[in-house]
Amino acid sequence: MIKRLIALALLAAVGSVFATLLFGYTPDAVLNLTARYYAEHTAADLGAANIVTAIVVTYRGLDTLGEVTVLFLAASIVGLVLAQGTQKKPRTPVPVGELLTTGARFLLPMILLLGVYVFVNGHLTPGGGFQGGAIIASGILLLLLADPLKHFSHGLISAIESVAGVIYVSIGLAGVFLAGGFLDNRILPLGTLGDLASAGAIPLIYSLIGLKVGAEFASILASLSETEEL
Amino acid sequence: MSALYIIAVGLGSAFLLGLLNERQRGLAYMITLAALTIMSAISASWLLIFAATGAHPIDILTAGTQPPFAINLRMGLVESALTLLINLTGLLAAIHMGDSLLAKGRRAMAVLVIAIMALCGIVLTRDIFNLFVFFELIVIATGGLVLLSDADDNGRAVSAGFKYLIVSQFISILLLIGIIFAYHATGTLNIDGMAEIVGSGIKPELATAFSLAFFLMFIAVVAELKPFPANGWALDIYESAHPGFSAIFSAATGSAALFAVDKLLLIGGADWLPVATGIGIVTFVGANLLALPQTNDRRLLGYSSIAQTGLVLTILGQQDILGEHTLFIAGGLLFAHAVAKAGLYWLSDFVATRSLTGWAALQERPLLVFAFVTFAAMLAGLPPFPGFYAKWELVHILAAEGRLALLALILFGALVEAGYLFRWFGYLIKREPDQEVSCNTVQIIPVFAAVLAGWALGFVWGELSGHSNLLLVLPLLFALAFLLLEWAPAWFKNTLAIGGMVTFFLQTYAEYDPLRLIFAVIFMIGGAVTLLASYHAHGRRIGFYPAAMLMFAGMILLIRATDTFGFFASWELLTVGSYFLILRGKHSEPHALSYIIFSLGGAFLILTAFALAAAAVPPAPTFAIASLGELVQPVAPWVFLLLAVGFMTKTAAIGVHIWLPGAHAEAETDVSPMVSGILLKAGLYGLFVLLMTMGKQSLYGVELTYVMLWIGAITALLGNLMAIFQEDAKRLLAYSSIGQMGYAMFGLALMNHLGWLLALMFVINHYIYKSMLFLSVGGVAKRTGTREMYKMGGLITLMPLSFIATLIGIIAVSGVPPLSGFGGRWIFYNAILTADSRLPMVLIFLAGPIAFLYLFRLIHTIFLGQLKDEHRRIKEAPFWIILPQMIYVALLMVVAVVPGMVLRHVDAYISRFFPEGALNWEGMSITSQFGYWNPVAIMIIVGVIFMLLFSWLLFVNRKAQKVKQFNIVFSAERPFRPETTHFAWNFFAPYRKAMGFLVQPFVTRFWETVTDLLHTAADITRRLYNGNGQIYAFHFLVFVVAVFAMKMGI
Amino acid sequence: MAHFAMATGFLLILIGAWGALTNRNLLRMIIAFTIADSGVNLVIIAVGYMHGRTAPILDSAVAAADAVQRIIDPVPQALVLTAIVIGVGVTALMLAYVYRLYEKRRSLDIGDFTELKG
Amino acid sequence: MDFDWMKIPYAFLTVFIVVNYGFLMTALIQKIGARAGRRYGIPIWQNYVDMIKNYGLRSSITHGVMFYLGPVFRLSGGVGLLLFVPSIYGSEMFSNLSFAGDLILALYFIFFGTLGMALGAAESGHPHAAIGITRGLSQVSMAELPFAMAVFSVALQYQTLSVTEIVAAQQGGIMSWTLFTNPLAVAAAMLSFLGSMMRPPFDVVIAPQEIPIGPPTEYHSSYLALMQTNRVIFPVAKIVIYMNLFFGGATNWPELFLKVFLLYLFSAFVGVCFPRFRVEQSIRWFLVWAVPLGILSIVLV
Repeated sequence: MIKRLIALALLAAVGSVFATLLFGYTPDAVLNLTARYYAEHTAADLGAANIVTAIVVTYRGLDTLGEVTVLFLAASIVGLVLAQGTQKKPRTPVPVGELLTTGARFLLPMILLLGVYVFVNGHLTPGGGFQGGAIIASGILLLLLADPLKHFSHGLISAIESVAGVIYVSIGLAGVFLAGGFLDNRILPLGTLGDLASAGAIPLIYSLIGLKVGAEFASILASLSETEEL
Repeated sequence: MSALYIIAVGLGSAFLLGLLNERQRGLAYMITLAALTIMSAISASWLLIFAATGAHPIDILTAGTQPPFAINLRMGLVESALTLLINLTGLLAAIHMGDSLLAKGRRAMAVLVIAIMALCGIVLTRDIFNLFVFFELIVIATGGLVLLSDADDNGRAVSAGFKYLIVSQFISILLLIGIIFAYHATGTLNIDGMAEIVGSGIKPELATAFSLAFFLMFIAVVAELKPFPANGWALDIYESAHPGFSAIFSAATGSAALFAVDKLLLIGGADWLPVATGIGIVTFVGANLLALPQTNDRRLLGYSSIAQTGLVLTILGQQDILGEHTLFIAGGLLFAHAVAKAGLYWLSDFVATRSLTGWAALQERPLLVFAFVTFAAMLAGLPPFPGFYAKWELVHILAAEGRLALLALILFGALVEAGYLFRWFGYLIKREPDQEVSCNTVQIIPVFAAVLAGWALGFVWGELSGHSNLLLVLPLLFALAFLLLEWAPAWFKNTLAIGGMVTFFLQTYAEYDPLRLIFAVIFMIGGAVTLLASYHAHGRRIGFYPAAMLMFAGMILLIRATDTFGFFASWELLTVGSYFLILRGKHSEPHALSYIIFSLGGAFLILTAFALAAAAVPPAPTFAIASLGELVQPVAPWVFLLLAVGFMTKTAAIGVHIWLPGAHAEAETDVSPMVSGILLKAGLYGLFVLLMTMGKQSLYGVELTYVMLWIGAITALLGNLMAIFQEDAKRLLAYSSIGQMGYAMFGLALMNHLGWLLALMFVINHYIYKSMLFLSVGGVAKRTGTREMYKMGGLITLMPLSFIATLIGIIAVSGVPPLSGFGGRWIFYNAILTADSRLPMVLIFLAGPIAFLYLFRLIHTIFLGQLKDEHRRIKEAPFWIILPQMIYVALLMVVAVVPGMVLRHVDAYISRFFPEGALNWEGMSITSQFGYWNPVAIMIIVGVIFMLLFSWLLFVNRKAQKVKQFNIVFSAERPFRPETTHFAWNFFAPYRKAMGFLVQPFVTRFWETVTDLLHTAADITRRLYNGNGQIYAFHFLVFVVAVFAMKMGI
Repeated sequence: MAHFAMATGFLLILIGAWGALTNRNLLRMIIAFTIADSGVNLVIIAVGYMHGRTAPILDSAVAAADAVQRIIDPVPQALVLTAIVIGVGVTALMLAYVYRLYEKRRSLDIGDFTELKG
Repeated sequence: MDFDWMKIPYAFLTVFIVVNYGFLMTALIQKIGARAGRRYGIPIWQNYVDMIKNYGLRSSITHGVMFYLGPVFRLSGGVGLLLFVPSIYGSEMFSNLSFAGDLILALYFIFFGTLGMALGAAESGHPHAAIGITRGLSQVSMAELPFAMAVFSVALQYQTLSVTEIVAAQQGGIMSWTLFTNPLAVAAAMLSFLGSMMRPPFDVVIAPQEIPIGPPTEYHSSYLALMQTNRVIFPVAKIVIYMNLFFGGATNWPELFLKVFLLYLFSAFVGVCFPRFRVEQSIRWFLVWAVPLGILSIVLV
């Protein structure tokens, strides 16, 4: 009880800070310095129609690289930890039902396709590598639900993940040699704004991210699924 | 190579590792090492460039766009040094954890590489959100490494890691909220951009929001430093994780997080510096206090890490006054901490049990002991390591700016830290090893890399310090050279040591004025004579010579020092050297500890005094000791007071004397004369210098020399009084030293010509007779195997030479004519005749006869009375222990007959300070304005009477035979057991009945109470850390709210 | 609108924090954290929102030339993406921890993992 | 070195006079003490008899070197003390060997014999000797304190440490004696005097009953003879110092004899009137009564 009271008091204090922030907050009327720059220069400099993507992949590409690394780390650790646990014993599969099995068989290609679409078009439309990767992973999840005994090749997943990572870093480095700096997308021609093959290396990077994220999520899901139920 | 490659190489190799087959672990490990090596090489190359050219930091752009629109990195001197530290720690940790990594496989290696990369990222990035990303990488990597490194496989590390993650979640929530609102307020995420906007004035309507946002960011990043008391989770990790990783967590993560805090302070500006200071100092003191009761080595190191981080945070908070010195100070402390802590964690892997006492296993490996010593000295800020120079600068600047409370807290914390470190070292050296050291060659590499780095850093900081580089000073180098000679036999090293000291004396004696010359002779020639006794030791005697020579080097440098820096550095050197020497005694562990704590406490007072003095005089790179005399009110008396107390801890004045008896008594046979006969004089030298430069000072109307007079008198009385009740012969001599030092202090404090001459007389005499007595008693103890006097008795016929030395010694100490002690007494009476204050003299009068009591006890219970059965076959003490005693006997005779040989020069020298009252040395007689004294005549008269009677008695009793031991009768019985016949135990029972109330151990109890209080306070506070991760989250929030309340409340 | 989203976000954070501070079950704590993370993300997005503007994507609706007047601040959106992904990573890691803790102790009570203390 | 060799025979003369005087005086005092106790007492020449007998005896045993040296130290101390202080003021002949040192020398030389005696007795291995020594040293250390303070007070008063000058300053009538110019110091010194004369109530050190005879238990024959000689020289030498410091010194031998006798009588007088103290009692007694007087004398002078 005392613990709850203290928690309440503490959260009240934190909440008061939040409240001050909330009530003191007035939305900007015009774009601030940074946002303004992006609005004005993205199209011309990077050739990306989706400004958020330009920021994510290029301007703040280092963040994104870190982000990808976070997932990579998480996947590695989860894989390592769960791999150390006892392997799943063969057991009689729970019947999953016709609807799910059929639905999965039917939907999986479409989900994968959607995922690819989302990350390939990341520089043009809402979405991108992370979203696409997540979509692909959701397909994998569906597959796992439909067939819990399904075994994924960890080697393959890991290879996709790593190759994508290494290429990502290499493209980033190529920016140092061929363009203005690390992760500069202008190592490839910018093309026309709005085209699929535009915005330099952004689509390429975002695709790699999509593959990598998809592989990582898949790897986490597969690891979790393969774990013995405790 | 651009600094970006550090990140690229780290990430690239991590991804590459994923490509490998799970079975290619060897290859994976090679890639890991290669990546870390390349990363280190890049940092190192930049460090060289910046250090050599002093170039400005270089901004590295990403995305080909200028900041603040894209993330940029910055590589400068600090960044290159920090990344080098991080990368090297990572590399060495990878080497250290080799087995473990190979067992876990490539993914674990990838996690390690990414962790190191992310730490570099934290250092390099100039973008606040990017900082967050790197922090999260660290969180996950840390979590992962902890999870993987569950050393004992009992799940403790796992639960620790989970607690860490819980708190990290709270931290990242606050950090993100802070970042987004800071972005909203400033329109940028770039750290420099934000700082610029804040500097040029933020819009008023956004000011509140910004300051709240900044608070959230700041507190979140500070929380990464594991501030006290919101750090339970970190301690659990330190305790349970693989030590290879804990090294990274302590050395690298801590350093990176500190740099992140520094970046935030750049944004926050001067307003936030006090907050950083406050958090830092509370952490430093609190964590050090809590480290006191720890018994788990890794947890203790964890507390120490947190404390050191807190100290650096304090320094970052003092940037406003430290200015350009911040780098030097913070860097010195940080690097010393990082290198030492990493080294200690790696060392801890060689010890099987997790108790501090388990480290005794290292005893068998001198090299590992040396490594431990290096690390402990670095942490404690002892010369010649960087922490020492940093501490010196820091204290000076704090004193100059008048931040004395902070200064006191820092020094207090440092003392506590030194306390537990040296206690630990005592365990290591003295406890019985109960297990083997388990280490392979590869695992030793990182430890010794850290040792090398420590010494190299010491050299670099010495070069940068603007003072003389201690690692280039000849006597110190000579002492350190003995480390390399440890393989040689003891006799060889002994010869070298004696030769070195004598040669150095011959080379330099012309440089000293008469006063210093006396000390120089005692330190160098006296040291050489005492070292003769060391020839008795066989084997290699590992550890003795570096320690002894360190002490002698310190003393030599002390008299050669002209500025306060040199003086203080040599003071610390001699303290440390003597500590190691004292610790060598069989049962000296607790005494050596109290010695080092009192000495360091005293040293801190001296340091503070020097800093206050330097602050009061126009700034100069060095502060000459002679300038102490230029100080005026109100600072002068305080400087005087601090210095006097500091020096008095070394001379063991009453109140701070409790370390001496044990330390001197438990030391080895040839060490006791060194630390008693020679080392104590360093304290007297300090007092001499102090009084010569500063003269009389009064504080609140109280004349300080007058207080000193009282202290000297009380010390003389109580020291002597305590000596008579000792059963242990060496303790008796040790207490006697306390009394003798009291006399000398009393003489100095008289502040007249003869008083000083008296003190000098005591310096010389005490050196000779106390060295002699300690050697003699030590030789006896060596042969009989005990120091309890009542267990001895009747040794006169078996050990005649030792007896003669003791006899001459006690006659000299007691001041009975015709030996040299009388000269001291005569000068003493003449001196007090001119003194103004008379009351303290009463105590001195009382002290005089009491000396007889303990001296008689010494000679009676050891050499006279009844010989014990078990001692009947005892031989005389070894030749090499007897030889110096005989030299001392000769010296005593010379000094007794021609005291003027030495003293007249000093007398003339003292006339510079006190022209009044000089002695007249004409002819054979020594004349003062009150009386006269003719040593030669006394010697002849006493000698003639004595010889006349003696030869008559010899003549008439020429047929007398020596009778058997029990040929005595009392109470109508013939005794048959020496034990019941030898009257020795509780020798002065009536005296104890009458005067015992004066020697109740009040002072000991006082200090025991102090330490007990510290321990109790720490134990109560410890209960905060109840191990529950959720409670730790509470701690964190309480911490946040408390800091908020304080910051916003002010 | 922005205030509403932001208030919701803060509320979610506090709810999540309350959950994390009062629930002793590890899984519940993790869920509480995901709630709090969502709240954080909501706050971030809310800060970028500007009334009457559109998404920062240049297409037929928004020309590159007048983008400055038409679009909302794209930066928080980019940030939130990163924040979300990191949240996922941390959650996955915590789940792995819970798995391992349960494996060792057969318990999900945070109070059962207090052997390290003092 | 120009040394007046005649000083040596003169010094022997002093010793000779003092020894004879001491023999007679101690016997007389002993007789007075015996009469006070309603006993007959010893004949006045008893000391001569004892002395001749003891000097005539030959011993064939010794307990070792220090046992041997004990009496030598003892007597050297007594004789030295006598000779380092001028006996007769104004007499070149009986200024003895006081050129070697001043008051401080005498003060510290008192301990020379004590130390040697203690060493010698201890060498005998007899526990009673050791017990006697510890008691003696304990008591002396405290008993000497008021004396030391009185001496210091006197030195301060006259601003010199030279015995001759102190005596010189007291010339010119009885009222210029330190006894009247500095009564506190004299009082302190006289109390201390009681303690150092080995008479009741402070004689537990050589307590004749409980412990055979204290430290000298094992001494006999010629050893004892030397010590007995000292038993008569030492008190006189000590009283001479007292006389010089506090009672105007002596300008001729009869005056010296008289003053010494009266001073000695004082301690004997107290001795027959008071019972014996235990050591810790006497230490406390000196601490409570004599030391404060000494302190006062220093402060007030």
